[in-house]
Amino acid sequence: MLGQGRGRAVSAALCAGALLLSGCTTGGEGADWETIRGAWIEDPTTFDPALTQTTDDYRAARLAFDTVVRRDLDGELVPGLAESWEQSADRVTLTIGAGHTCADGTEITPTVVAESLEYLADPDTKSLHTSGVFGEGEAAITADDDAGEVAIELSEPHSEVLPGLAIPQAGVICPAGLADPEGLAAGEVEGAFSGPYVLTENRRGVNYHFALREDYDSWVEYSEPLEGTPAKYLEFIVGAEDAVANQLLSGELDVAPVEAEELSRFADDGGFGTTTATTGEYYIMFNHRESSPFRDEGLRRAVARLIDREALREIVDPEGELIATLGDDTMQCANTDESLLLDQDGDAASDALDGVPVKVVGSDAIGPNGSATVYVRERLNAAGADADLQNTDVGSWVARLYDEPETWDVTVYATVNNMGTISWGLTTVLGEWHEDGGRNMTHSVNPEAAEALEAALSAESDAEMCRHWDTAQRAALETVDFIPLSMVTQSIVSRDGYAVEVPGGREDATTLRILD
Amino acid sequence: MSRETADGAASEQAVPERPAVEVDGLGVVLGSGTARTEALRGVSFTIPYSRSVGLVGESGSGKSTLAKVLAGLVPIDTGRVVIGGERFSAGTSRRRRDPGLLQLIPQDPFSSLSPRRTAGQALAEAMDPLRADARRHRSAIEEWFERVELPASAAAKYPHEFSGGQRQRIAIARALCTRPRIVVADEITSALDLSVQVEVLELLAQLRAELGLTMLFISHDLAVVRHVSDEVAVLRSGELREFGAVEQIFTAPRDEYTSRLLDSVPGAPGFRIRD
Amino acid sequence: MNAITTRPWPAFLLRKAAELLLAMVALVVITFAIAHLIPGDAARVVAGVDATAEQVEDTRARLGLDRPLAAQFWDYLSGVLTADLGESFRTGQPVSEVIANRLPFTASIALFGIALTLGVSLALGLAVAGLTRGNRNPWLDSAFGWATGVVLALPVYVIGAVLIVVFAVNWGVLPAAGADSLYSYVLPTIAIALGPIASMSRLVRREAAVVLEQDYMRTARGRRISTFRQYAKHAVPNLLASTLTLSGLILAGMIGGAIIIESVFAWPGLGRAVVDSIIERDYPMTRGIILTVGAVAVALNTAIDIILALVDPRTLRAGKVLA
Amino acid sequence: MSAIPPIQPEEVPAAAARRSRRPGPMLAIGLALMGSLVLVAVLAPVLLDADAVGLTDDRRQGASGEHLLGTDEFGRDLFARALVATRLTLVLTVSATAISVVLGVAVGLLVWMLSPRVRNLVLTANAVAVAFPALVMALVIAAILGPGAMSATLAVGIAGIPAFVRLSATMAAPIMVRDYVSTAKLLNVPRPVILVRHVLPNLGEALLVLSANSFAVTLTELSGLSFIGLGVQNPDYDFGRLLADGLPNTYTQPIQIVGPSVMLVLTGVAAMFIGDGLAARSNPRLRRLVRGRRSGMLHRADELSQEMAAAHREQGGAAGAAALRVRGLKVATAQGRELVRGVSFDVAPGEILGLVGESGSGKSLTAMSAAGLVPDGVDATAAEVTTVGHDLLGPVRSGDLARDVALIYQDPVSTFNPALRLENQLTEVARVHQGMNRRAARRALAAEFRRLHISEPDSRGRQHPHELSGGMLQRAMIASALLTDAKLIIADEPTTALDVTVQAEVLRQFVAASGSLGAAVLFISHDLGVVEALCDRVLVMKEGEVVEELTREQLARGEVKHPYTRSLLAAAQYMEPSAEEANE
Repeated sequence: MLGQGRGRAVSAALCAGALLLSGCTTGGEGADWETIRGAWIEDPTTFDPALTQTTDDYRAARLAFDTVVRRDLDGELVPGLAESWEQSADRVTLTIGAGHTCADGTEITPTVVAESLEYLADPDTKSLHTSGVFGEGEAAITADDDAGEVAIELSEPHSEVLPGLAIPQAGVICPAGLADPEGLAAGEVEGAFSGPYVLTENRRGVNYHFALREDYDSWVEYSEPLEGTPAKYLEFIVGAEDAVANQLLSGELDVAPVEAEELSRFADDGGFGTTTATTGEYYIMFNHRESSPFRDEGLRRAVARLIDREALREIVDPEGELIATLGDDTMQCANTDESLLLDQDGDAASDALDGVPVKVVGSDAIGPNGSATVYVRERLNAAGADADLQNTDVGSWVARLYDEPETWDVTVYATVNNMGTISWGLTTVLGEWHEDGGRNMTHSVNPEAAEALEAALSAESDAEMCRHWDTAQRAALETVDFIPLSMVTQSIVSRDGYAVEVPGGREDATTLRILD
Repeated sequence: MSRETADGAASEQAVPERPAVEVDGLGVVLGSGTARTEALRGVSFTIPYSRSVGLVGESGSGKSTLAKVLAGLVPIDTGRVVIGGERFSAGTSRRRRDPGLLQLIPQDPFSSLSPRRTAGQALAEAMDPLRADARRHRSAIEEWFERVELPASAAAKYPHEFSGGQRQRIAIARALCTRPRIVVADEITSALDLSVQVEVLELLAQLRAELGLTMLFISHDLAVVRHVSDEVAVLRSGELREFGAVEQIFTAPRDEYTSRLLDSVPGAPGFRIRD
Repeated sequence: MNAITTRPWPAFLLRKAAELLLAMVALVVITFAIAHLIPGDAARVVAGVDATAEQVEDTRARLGLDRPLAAQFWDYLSGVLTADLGESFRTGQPVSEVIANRLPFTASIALFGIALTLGVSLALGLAVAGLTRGNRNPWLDSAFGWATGVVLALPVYVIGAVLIVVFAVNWGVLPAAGADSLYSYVLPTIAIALGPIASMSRLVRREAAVVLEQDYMRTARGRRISTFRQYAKHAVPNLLASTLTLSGLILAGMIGGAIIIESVFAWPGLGRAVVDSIIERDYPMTRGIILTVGAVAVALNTAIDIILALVDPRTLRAGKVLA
Repeated sequence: MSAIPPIQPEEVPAAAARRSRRPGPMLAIGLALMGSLVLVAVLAPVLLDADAVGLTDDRRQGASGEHLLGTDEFGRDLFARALVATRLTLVLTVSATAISVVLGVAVGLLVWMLSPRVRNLVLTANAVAVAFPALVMALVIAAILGPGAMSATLAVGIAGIPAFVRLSATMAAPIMVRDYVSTAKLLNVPRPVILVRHVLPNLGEALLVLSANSFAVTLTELSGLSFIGLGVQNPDYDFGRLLADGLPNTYTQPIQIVGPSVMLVLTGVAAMFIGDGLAARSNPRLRRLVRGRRSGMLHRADELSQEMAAAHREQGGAAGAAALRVRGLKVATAQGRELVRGVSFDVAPGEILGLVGESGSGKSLTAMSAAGLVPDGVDATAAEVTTVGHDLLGPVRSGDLARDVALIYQDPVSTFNPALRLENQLTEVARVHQGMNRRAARRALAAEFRRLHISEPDSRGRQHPHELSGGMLQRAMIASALLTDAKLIIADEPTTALDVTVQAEVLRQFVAASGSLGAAVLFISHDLGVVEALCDRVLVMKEGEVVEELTREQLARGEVKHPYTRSLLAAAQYMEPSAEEANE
């Protein structure tokens, strides 16, 4: 008996060894055609849409919370919870559609929407997105359940309320969530969710599981209907940034964001498709202060003549399109006139830049390993300038840009443009200075552009807004206040049989589909 | 306890008033707490100038501790030691001692010389501790090498180029060249082959006669001390068992332990291992 | 003078406890200091790159970074004493909870790694030492030198990448990343252990060469027991002291390796978290993790000292054997 | 320590000493590699800078004739970059290693100027720092100093200090108690001078070895920091930076990491080989005493010596009953130096044969070869070695041989395995070869202990060797011989390391034990006094040959012929404490 038992144990051990060596397949367990396995970079910091800060916060918020308006695939605004809307300079009226419900069954009435928007507008909420959505003034939000309307009154005109309401950060939080802000932030209040998915499992640092609400029927009607069916379950692993490509290839993931450098691994493999989302804009930012040589327009022009934007795009993000302002052609009022940008002229640039000491600073996050500023520095030096480059991590770099303005002259910057409007990037280089409460980090002095920007943000109509934006962009590009480069992209690779869309160029996990 | 005996065995040479070494009621405790051991207990004896005392004891007898006390490497707990007129006792601060007072010839021929320094440099260090420049003292060094029967060329050689016996000669020269008032030789022959031991002992006996050395010669082997000692002290478990003139110890030991030691030496008349 | 002391253990343990306490106090002070020494404005980083000055100040107040340093230190100290390491600046999650979630992942690959290292290097080092005794098999000597040299010189992330390409991507026999099943542990463990195996087997081989020359090994040979028994029963116990001592250092090195390997394998451990927290200026997280890593290192060190004393009672008083 | 020194240290001729100074193969490869790398570091930046730094339009190309390792996203030649990076890599690694070594050693030595209490405190604090993961420490320091080449170097350098403090302090410890240091102290040489003059030079080679190893570790740590993003930052580049830059492309353009990986490996291997080579050269235990393969085997002698042995055999007469019979035993080193030159002898059952000679006479080698235990590095040949009926030149039933032959060695402390309990060692033959179970063996051992009047016989076996005195250990060895009913006891200077009074006691028990077993004894000694009192017959050995054979009576009466024996006898008499010689 003893011998027999031992024999069995031995053969079991041998089997385990054989399994290790030969054939335990690893990808099989999850591919059940009900689940889509995806990846996030890191843990979401919060599940409260108003308090979101990071890309993964936004990804989570988009899944679990619906917004009143949405972006169509081409970027146009389309109905979300609101079936229609009206807009003037200081007032937006939303007509909330019927039949939308929260995850706990509560009906999403105008009151529910208004309370959620009030929470976002409330300065005490300390949301980073309040001013982006409602502008600098105060917003008074009222609901009329009988009329099915929510009215937003702005004390200061702001033309970007509707684009703002389309971002996941403006997701409608159901009453149960507003009643328990801590639980909301932790993702523990299921009744708070207004979106198609509810968070079912939350293993910090490991993965997040979502389940499709059975009663959900508020899908966006895109101009072109999406193929396939939504997954019953979504599983996102976190912290796999460097590993997702491997995991896609080894069958451990279905749909995941992949670094641009690794895309070619999927090009050879017929079994994958790639979708490209945009997340912001790359541009060269000059320091316009006394301490910097780029206070001088001539030198800024010289840099513009020196930089090969196409080459830089290729280095920094080959998937991104070249842009002529801080936004691409899907964005409202974006300039697409390349002629406003200076042509390359190396000789002229060299004449101006010869011997000029330049402090280039950069972050290793802008371009692979900080290659963007490496390129700028090499070009400057090739033109005879005396360029010194300090590449650091994001934290040190940002601190330097804001708090030690005398230590830098030029950098390559990238916005995280959630709003999908050109104002998000342009206000960092035009208009009110950061010190004075604005967003302009460069200390640029361009009264014409600044006034036009102001006017655009308080415009009554789209046409008026675009007219002002046109003026602002022309004025700024005229004096080379900044040099637009290209879009910041995020490529999403999906295994055959799965699909994802990028409405308005933005990532949106509610468009994940399993193809039949 | 045997000071009278020691003083009584006077030599022909002129003896200064006080003896070179006086050990009086010496007690030493090593370690602390559970590891505490009494290494020496009430040990007293004297060494007059130009006389040599052989100190015999087996392992654990405290003989090495006694050497270290004399050299100032181990603090005194009770009693006192007077070396060349300088008093050392429990309270004595651990100030530096005059190297002219006492020199130690260590036991292990492999550890007594730094492998990275030439024999000449080793002697130079003794002559001039700060600079240790062998060239400055070349003639003195050669003179000492001659005295210990080593060729002058030895000065430039490194320790690994010498045999064990030769190394001990260098160590002897190094200790003697400072002309200390007393020399302590700690088991200097125990690591050597018998015939080499004999050579070293003969050399030492010869130097003793030549230079009128005052010496404490420590050994675990009673037989070894005979040719280089005037008096013999027998130590056991930290206590002095017997102190007497060398002939008396070897011919008429008073202490039972001394007799046992004598009888245990192979070849001695009392040595029996077969019944 | 081989006085056998009667009760060395209590004194030994007392000394170890005192050392442990001292080390912890030092760790607390140092971890507080380093977070504040890292340049860059935490409030700015947390508030976001594009945040306005007002938003940054709000964030600063929210995080308590506007309070005097002394008060912040007091908060930290009293927090540590109650096992409350504060909340992450980034996620607002209690740091102790994050650590509790992540530590097991790092600890498990480190422990698997050290077990693998000890087993493989003892066998390998002894075998090589035995086979190259007296200048036998000189080819093995150089093969061993090259193999361990190459493995040691390769950064752990290159080893990890190569393992992934071969086993996960090309052969598909093991997962490329994540920590889902037991199979997930295989590649990270191997990746993290290869370097230590190389250095430890070099040590074992070096020590074994000395041990095999010892008189007691000749004594064992004189008993004409099998070579295996000679090595396993007589040589191995004498190698334990030095291998254990080194394994303390190797464990420390593995935690260092974990920082790197965890991002290669998307491993949800502390290593990734500490790098992220430094880059994100998440002070409580940085502090908490470094405090934890330090405490674990110190505790392991103490544990190894105690094991050493059990294995080789001579070290009770003599202190540690040289690595 | 070893009782069988194949070559006495003092016998190493000057030429051999010089030869061992020549670099071994490892060291030669390491130095050659490192030399080439230094050359590359000097030349590459001068010759290849344009290719390495200049931006071109040939972006992200694969390997080609023009670009051996392809190009990066800037169109820079990666082969050129890998070579140019050598300079920065070597500079940074050397600097970081230097920081660790210089500061670490300085502190490690200076602690020896502190009082023991303070020193322990410092070293304990340091032990904590050592236990802390160096990479985490480097990470924190690099983050504090801000990423960059300089701060990475400082970070890795500083993080490496504690290890060197510990190593140098620990290595200095045995030197601090060396006699030449205490002598220097007695000479009033100031402490700092002692540290510089005596301690540091004697650590020199060991520190070089460690520095070379530390160089290799530093190399990977620096590249680790680059990987994390806190190391060398663009536009500067070292191997680690290149590797980290290329790593995201590992899967698409693996050629990108080939250059820096290969360079990193070559640099690391060069450093390690230099370290290994230096270690092999400086560590006498590792230094090959003998070149060539001599495996410590006992072989049958060739035809000629067999004939000679046959002659011997006739001379020796019928000796079938001999407990030990050795004919024509020769032991030689690989270089052909004969350490034992044809020794033949018999030991009859119950007889005690003494083997006398000074160190280097070959007596221990002879005895060990007779037991079939030829040390490494030498080879033994013989026409016949028959030990208790076992022909050692043929296949041997090792269990029976182990039972029949008991060995007692010179140094009781080193012949016992310090890590094992006494009983595990002493009963091993009985348990392994005679199938005795553990408990029975333990009881039998206790019985033998009791027979030898060893105190506390029942608990002795559970003690570790360090808990017993040398005399006690040798008695335990004798007990082990009793346990297996040995027929032949080979004792190699078993009492040399003991005090005289203990020696007499142990010898008495030894004789009683061998007598009760009726065993033959081969007793090796340098002490004529012991041999005379103990042995029936004595062989005197000199330089590998038996120069004289004496009976006990002849020895006692001083009837010796050979001059060597006579000189031995004279030396022994010089030492004899007998009355008539006392007033010489």
